[in-house]
Amino acid sequence: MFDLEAIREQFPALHQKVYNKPLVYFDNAATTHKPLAIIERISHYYRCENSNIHRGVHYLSQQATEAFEEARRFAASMINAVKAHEIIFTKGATEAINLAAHSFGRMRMKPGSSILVTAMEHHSNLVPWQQLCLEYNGKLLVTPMDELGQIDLQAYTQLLDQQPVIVAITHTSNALGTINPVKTMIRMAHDRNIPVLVDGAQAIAHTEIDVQDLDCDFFAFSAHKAYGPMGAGLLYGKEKWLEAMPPYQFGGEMVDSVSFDKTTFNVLPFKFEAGTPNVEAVLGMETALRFIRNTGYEAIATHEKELLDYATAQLSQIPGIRFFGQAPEKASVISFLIGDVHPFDLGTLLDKMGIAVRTGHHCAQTVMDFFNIPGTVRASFAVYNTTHEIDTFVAAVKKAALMLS
Amino acid sequence: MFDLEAIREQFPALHQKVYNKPLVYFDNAATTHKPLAIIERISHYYRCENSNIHRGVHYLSQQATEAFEEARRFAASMINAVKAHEIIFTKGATEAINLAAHSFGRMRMKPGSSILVTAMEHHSNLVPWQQLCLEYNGKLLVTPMDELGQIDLQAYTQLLDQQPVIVAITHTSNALGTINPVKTMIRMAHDRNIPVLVDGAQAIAHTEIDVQDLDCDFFAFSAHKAYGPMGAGLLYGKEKWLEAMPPYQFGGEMVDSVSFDKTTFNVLPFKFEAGTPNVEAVLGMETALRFIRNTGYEAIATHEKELLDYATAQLSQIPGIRFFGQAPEKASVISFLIGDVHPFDLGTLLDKMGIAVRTGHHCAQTVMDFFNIPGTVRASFAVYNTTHEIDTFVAAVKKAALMLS
Amino acid sequence: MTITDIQNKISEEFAVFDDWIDKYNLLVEMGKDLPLIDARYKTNNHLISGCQSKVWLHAAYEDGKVIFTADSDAVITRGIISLLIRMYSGQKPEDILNSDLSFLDDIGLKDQLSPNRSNGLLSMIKQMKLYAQVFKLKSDTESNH
Amino acid sequence: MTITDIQNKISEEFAVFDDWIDKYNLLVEMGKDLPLIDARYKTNNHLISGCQSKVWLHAAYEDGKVIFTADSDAVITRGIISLLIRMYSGQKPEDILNSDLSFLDDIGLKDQLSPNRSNGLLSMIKQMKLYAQVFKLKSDTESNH
Ligand SMILES: Cc1ncc(COP(=O)(O)O)c(C=O)c1O
Ligand SMILES: Cc1ncc(COP(=O)(O)O)c(C=O)c1O
Repeated sequence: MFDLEAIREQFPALHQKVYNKPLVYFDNAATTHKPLAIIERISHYYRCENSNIHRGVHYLSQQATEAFEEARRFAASMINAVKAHEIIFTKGATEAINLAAHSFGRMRMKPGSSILVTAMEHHSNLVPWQQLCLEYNGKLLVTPMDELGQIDLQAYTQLLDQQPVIVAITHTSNALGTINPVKTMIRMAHDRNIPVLVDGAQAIAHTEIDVQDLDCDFFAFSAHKAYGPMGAGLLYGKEKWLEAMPPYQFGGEMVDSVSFDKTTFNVLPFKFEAGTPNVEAVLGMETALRFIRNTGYEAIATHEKELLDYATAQLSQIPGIRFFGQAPEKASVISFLIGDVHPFDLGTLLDKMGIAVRTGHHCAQTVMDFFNIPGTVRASFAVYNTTHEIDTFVAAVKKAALMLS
Repeated sequence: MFDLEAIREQFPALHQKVYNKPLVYFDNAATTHKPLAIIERISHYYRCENSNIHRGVHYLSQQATEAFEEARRFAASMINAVKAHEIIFTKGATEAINLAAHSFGRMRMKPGSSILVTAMEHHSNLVPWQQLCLEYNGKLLVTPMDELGQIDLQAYTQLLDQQPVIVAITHTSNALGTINPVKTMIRMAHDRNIPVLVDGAQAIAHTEIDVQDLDCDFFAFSAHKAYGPMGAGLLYGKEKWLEAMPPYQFGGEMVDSVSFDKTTFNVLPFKFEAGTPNVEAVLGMETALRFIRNTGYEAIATHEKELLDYATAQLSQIPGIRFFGQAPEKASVISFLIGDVHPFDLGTLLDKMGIAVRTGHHCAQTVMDFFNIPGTVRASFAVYNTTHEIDTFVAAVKKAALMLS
Repeated sequence: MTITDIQNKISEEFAVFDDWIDKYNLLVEMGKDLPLIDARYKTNNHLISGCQSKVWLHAAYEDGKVIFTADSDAVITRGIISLLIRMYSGQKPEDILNSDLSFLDDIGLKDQLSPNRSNGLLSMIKQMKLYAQVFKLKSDTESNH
Repeated sequence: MTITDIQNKISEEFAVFDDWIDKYNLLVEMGKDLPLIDARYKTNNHLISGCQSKVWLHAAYEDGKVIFTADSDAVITRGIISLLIRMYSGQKPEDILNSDLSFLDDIGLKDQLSPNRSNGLLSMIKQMKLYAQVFKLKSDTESNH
């Protein structure tokens, strides 16, 4: 049974006041708050388990290594990876995508190669590919979208015919909320033997991911957007790719043997995990994934859909409101503007009323350019938000709009 | 006043038992334990401050950004950097060195260029440079050391004459404890206009660092080896280099403006900090650096020297013991072997007696090859260790040696 | 009026309001009233990048005084700009350089000037002082001749 | 003796000791007594990488039974190797494949087999089972002819 009050109780950060007003936190697409279990997991780690891992023969190191590798197995099972060593721990989605771009790029790019992205990518899933293209004198292809924020699948097919070396698409757009038909898009790419990386940063907290069912070649996300700590994320990659790809960073556990002339590299997953790993954050991520699994994706999705529908209906009554991102398949993200009001002004006044939203281009400048706007106000909901908070928010938006017009 | 008991009280992890024996933790060069203040700092962050930073206009984001940038200023003051934006936060020393190697390399390497390291580098300050040389068909030059583990400065001078594009040296060797004459070595390199990166991973917890006095061009360390959390570290770089170097990873705050054709990058330090930064760990690192400053480098050094001298004297009485690393300038690290006993065997038995030491090559395989040994047993001391623990340790070594010979 | 006089005047105007909302209402009104920058100066050349709201600033030096005009695409930012222009425009370079802005704390607008408010105001103030510096140098040099 | 018989026997030998130190003494003795692998097999070809201690393993198939010899450069590792050889050498491939090692828990040696003990034992066991698998396939195929 989904018990909203019980869930809220687990999140200490929700119960603060800002400017003497109860915090309404709608900046979840930027980062979510963390349940007590994660805070306590980290504290426990430093009190009782702290150790450098993998090569220590002593007890603490053994225990910490065990826990770390168990977290890897759990993450693998969470997204249904075939093998635990297909999970590469990174500091976040951005690093995961940079790793993939760098290493896969070095393996596959040739002068003039192309890479295919979409018109709604976060900079973290755009700039690494763009820079790779620049490096190889290649071409960045962009799948267009329509005014509702939906991918143009027709155009996608034609772009695939240019045989890009990889397709990089976001599962869910952070700026528009669009949930892309990634499974179909992957199938279409695979029909032409083109591998696909899915940026799952905005997906993992909201929807069940099955990398085998999707059949994606890579999948990336950050823990901190899914109730986990900062500093942890992962890159899932199909074994065949990870085996073939050259390492990304050097030093520490990723090395097998070293002489001054030559270095050989460790097996998967260690080959891609240079330096002392962030054990604390990886254990925190595991706890967060368990929190999600225990809460249940279905319950989460049902609740968030309710929030999305309710908020959309309430906001629609505000004169002059414009929504950006109106795809039928949409996550609990609402990007909007009111008349000519600058998003910065709206955000500033909402803040003063205790409401945390994000304003600006949301690291998706090309999306803003598409709509020819400087940015939007974005409210994004998590499992712990309430319709009551939405009421407060909508009233605040009305008040601010009045002040600003 | 240095109050050892008061210091130990601050470290919960020291007060555990393993196999029902009080833990003696001598694996500090791998990672140190954390004072309560750090555990509480992290907890406080997630309870009251958690937010994504830099681009949020709302209260939590403002506060967290303020705290994060204050941590940068504090880190800068701690190592006496001229400007706060010369501090690039990374996930650790390994990433910091990889960043420097990648970006500086792209700026400076030409086919056939050389890079100069020393014979006692950790893999993290060896393999990135080696691979860079391989990529550019360049040459890795290695400054030799003598049997005591001291750099051969004569040979260093001659190698400098080959005009390497950069010198990368460890401040303190993790495998041997040698403290290198980095200031002299930097001056010698600068006389020939060669910049120098100093790997400070084993220095920051033990000795005051003044990057202006050293005049190093880059300085790298990890927080977790200096009482701080995992997942944070930094690269200090002189402004002139950081300004000139191309970015390393792409996405997030490091971007200034993006279109599909072109991306321009943000100013320092953001240019090098792609993705959501690990705010938690950076604040934890600040707390750790404050712990060190409050304790005082002098007090730390005095205490650790006492531990080193005492342990060395005690261990010397064990028949057949061989020390690796006997430089006069030495950190509180003792690497040793007893007769033909395999370090793994010794480490395993010490572990059973509640003593955590590290065994193996300590990610410095070339050092082991130099001495023609498979590895060593390494005991490394931190500010919270006691001579009583050393007594326990020495007795355990004797007992284990007896069992194994 | 001296800069301090103007600051006191502004403080008084805000002091009548207890509620943040009235203060911001005043700020918005001031923002709406801001005399616009001459259109030909609203170019990238005069743009001060502030990430979220844009700020354009123009400075001229007339009879020993600095004349500032400015604009922003966000009205709250414009409101604060209008305060800054009231304070600094028509003042002597050295007075601008010697001024401080702590009075903004008192009137409850401090966080609009926090380094990460992303509204470009801090960069704008830096730029204003830079102009003052340049004009001062220029006039010092000229009077030396 | 069957593998289970041998496991019971080993358990008994260790059961007489309460203290870990006596168990490890026994292990060390067993390690010292391990009949060495034939020198010509102590090559990189037969090396199982274990990061900290090295393990060499050789397998032959004689009269339907697998004959293992092995060695390590660390004596505690050798001790455990000697247990494994006692159990598996001279056994039929299918018996090896069906065996389990949970008895090592009972005698207090479990953590020597933990995945990160860095002593190569886990890889060695995997390798032993792999040999058993290969020999089984081979004999299955041959008996089909
Ligand atoms: C769709 C998308 N991709 C990637 C990222 C980057 O995630 P991180 O900053 O945690 O690396 C984000 C976060 O804003 C995102 O929303
Ligand atoms: C001398 C030295 N350099 C670099 C490193 C790498 O540090 P990290 O693993 O925290 O990145 C270490 C850690 O073992 C070290 O001792």
